[in-house]
Amino acid sequence: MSLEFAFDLLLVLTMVWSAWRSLSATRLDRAIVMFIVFGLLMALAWARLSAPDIGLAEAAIGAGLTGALLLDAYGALQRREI
Amino acid sequence: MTGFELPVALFLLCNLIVALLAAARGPTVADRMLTALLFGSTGTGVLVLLAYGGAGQMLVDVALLLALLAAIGGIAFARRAWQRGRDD
Amino acid sequence: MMVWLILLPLLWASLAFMLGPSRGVWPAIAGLVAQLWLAFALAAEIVGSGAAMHAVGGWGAPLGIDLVADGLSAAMLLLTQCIALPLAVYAHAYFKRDDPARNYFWPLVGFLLAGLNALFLSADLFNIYVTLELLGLAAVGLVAAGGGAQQIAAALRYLFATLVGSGAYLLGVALIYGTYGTVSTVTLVSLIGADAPDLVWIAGGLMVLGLMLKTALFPFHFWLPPAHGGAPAPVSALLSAVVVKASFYLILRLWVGPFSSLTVVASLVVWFPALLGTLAVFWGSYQAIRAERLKMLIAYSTVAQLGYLFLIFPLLASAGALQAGIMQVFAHGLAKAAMFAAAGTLIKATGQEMVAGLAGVAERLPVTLFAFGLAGITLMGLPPSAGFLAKWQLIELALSQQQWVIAFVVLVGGLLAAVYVFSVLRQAFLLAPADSVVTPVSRTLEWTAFVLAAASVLLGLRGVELMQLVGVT
Amino acid sequence: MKRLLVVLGAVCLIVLLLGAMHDLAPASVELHAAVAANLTASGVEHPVTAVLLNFRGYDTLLEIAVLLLALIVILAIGREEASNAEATVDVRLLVSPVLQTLAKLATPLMIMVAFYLLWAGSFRPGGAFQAGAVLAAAAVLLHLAELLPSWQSPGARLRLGLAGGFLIFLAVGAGSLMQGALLEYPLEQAGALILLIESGLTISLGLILAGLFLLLSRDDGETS
Amino acid sequence: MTAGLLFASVGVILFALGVAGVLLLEHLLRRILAFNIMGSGTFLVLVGLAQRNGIADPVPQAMVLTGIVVAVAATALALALARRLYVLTGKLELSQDDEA
Repeated sequence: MSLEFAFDLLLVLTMVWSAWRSLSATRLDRAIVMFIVFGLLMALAWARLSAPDIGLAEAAIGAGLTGALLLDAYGALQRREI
Repeated sequence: MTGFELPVALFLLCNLIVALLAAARGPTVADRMLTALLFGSTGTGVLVLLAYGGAGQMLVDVALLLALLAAIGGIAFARRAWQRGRDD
Repeated sequence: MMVWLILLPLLWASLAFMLGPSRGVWPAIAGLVAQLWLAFALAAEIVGSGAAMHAVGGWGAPLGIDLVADGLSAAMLLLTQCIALPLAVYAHAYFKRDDPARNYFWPLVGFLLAGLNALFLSADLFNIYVTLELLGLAAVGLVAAGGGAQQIAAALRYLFATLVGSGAYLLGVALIYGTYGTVSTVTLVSLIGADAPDLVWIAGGLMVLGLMLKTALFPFHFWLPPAHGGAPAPVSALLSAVVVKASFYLILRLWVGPFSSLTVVASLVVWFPALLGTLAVFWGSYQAIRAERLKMLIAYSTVAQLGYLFLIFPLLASAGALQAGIMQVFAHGLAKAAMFAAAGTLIKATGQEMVAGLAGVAERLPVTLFAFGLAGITLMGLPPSAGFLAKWQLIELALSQQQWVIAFVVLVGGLLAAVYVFSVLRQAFLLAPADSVVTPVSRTLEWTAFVLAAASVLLGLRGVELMQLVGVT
Repeated sequence: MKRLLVVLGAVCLIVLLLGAMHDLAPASVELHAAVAANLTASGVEHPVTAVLLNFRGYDTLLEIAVLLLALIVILAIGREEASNAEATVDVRLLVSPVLQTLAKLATPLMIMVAFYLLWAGSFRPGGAFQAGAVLAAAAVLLHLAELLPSWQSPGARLRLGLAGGFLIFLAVGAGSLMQGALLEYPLEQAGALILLIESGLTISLGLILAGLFLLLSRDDGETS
Repeated sequence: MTAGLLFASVGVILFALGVAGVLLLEHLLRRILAFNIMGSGTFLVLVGLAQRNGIADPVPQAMVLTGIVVAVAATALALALARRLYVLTGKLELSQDDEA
């Protein structure tokens, strides 16, 4: 039960929890924000899996593009309360 | 490589989780977005600690990128998904 | 030589994109003619000197990616190019000048064909995943291009179905790579033995289920009728004739390739696709008979005819099963392309989407209706069409292995096909109501549909070469 | 009923897989050893870039085609009708100067990081895709700060930029096909060729990924 | 229970969560989120299982990079279709009824 394993276990539990919250959130904007949190946690996960390339790609795409795409789509659908 | 990196990284991660739990009850969605931004900055800290904790210098690049791009999520949220004066 | 079959469509697709929104037809048709010639040349070379292999990047499996052209893939390449060229000519004449569906139509078709050709040639499970995505997104784009609400909704339903299918397939590939450390099909054939760990069984199940979803086999067929029924005629022709067959080809490739030692051991497993195929034949035919809209009728006929393909799995032990299956793929591909093309011409001329609205079409558009009839003959499996040859072989095989049920299903399926084909033909031969006006339609539309239908019938007479080609391994 | 079926299926998939994944024998093929052995012949030092551009370069070629195809489909869907909303005054919040100065300061930084990642790709983590993603993030930032308009329909030059990287990759692949196999770089020029492909890809990927965002934000009438 | 195996196990859970989300959720944007979670789960399994003995293997990492690009392309395409459907019909739910 080394420190590394504790870190991984905590990270993993948070990932599953944020993914579950993202799918089951009552309001859509909370779901999107939770998904952005999930993306950032994935970047940490790739760092733990000694895959820095994927960490770079996940951070660049997750934080930089997918989050903005989803929020932009949500803004465009703002007329209807979802 | 002082051996303290991993415990501090673990502490920061617990810090994040507490922030996440607090935000789960947060009144408006803006609080959740603040958590996402916190993940960006604290995440950078965790990555740097992991880098010096043994995973190698390559993670510093990931931390650099995360720090650079974390703000975009917040800006996109403010510009697109947040209507002033709408209380939810 | 085989590599140009992949590079050419990629080239003329990006060229067509750079030329602008509704241009790019001439590079496309020139490219397709060259591809057709290449496909024939490849088939001839394969029959002559056996399967050809091309190690991309010069590394060779398992490190690099291999392209393998054996009989099965050469036959599928031949079918794809034989259908793509006439449909391209048809599409060029079909779309009006300002039709929004013409918007970047040729780049989408180019990438679709590149995905198909790359899929038929690839011998690497992950590379097949990338080609499946290229194919799937291009098909979704063609269904949605310039379309109204129905087409966009159908494209979305199709997109989610194909993404879940690819996701399940990719998880299977991930598990296989985790177990064996390679994704090259050639290497995996020797690695996967009957004593494989049960993780490999789950991976195989996931991959086959994902591909069944992409083939629209019976319980997973919900996305096909709206997508193929709603899309413009040349698009639904291309999708029904070839795109749906690509994932069937992959199931066959996995079944007799890497997972062959598993399917031999578990003899009960072969009855799963056969059962679904039987249900598909009956359910598809029933829905086709009930359909009011002409293109929905043809789309449900695709669901039914796909059922036949899955009937060959219990018979795969004997030699002729693969040939019968590919003959059915060819017959249905050519016939369905002709039928959708003919339907497109009929709808464009009469302006009527409903089967009931086709009254009196016989004497106004004789060539188109003749093409529709010929395609119907192939679907019903009447001699001398290729459909008859395929069904004949299937029944012969089934009887030789005492599989009475399969033989019975094939016969009844042919009768059901007759019902919905004749329901359209009967309607067409009625006297036209006085006020019905038929806008003149360009000759190329009628004759390309006729060429495809004639090919599906004449192939019945020249089936031997195809059988020989498929047999090459 | 369907809900129950799907949930049941998902749970039993998890149980089956977790059970089967644990007592797994080590893999029979060790590709990481093969990559390490052939690394010197690949033209780059970083193994992941070597696999991405050389050993499995064909995957990357098709992957770029998928991305370009996605952009073309987005163009094909959105008809270029005149913006259906009448010329509405942009009632969105006026852009605060703070955001605009941040964008103006951050963008050159991002471009520098992008080219650093491109250059670093050959000997440490990085590469064309990550660099392109950072360029796209810069474009997103500029658009959010109203300094960059959304695209309506790309002109000829922009289309060339979008498909340019892919065409360079195709040309190098076809060129190498003349001597040997597809995408088989001659040994001494392998590094240079990979850098050429990566630079072309960075520009094109940056434009395509930015286009995915800028084309999507053109659709609504911005009347919210 | 090495780190690789732990992440692979979580990948399986995320995949199942994502697939269930795509099949059960009605709202299009939520289904797109579910698809992304499914993709991330598959990638975790691909890298985690391959590195279950702790040795970093560049081949699955390159495959995941390719997979992420394909996932971004599919996500942008799905968003464009969903927004187009909203502009045309004002609806954002795709009825789940599998009309036969």
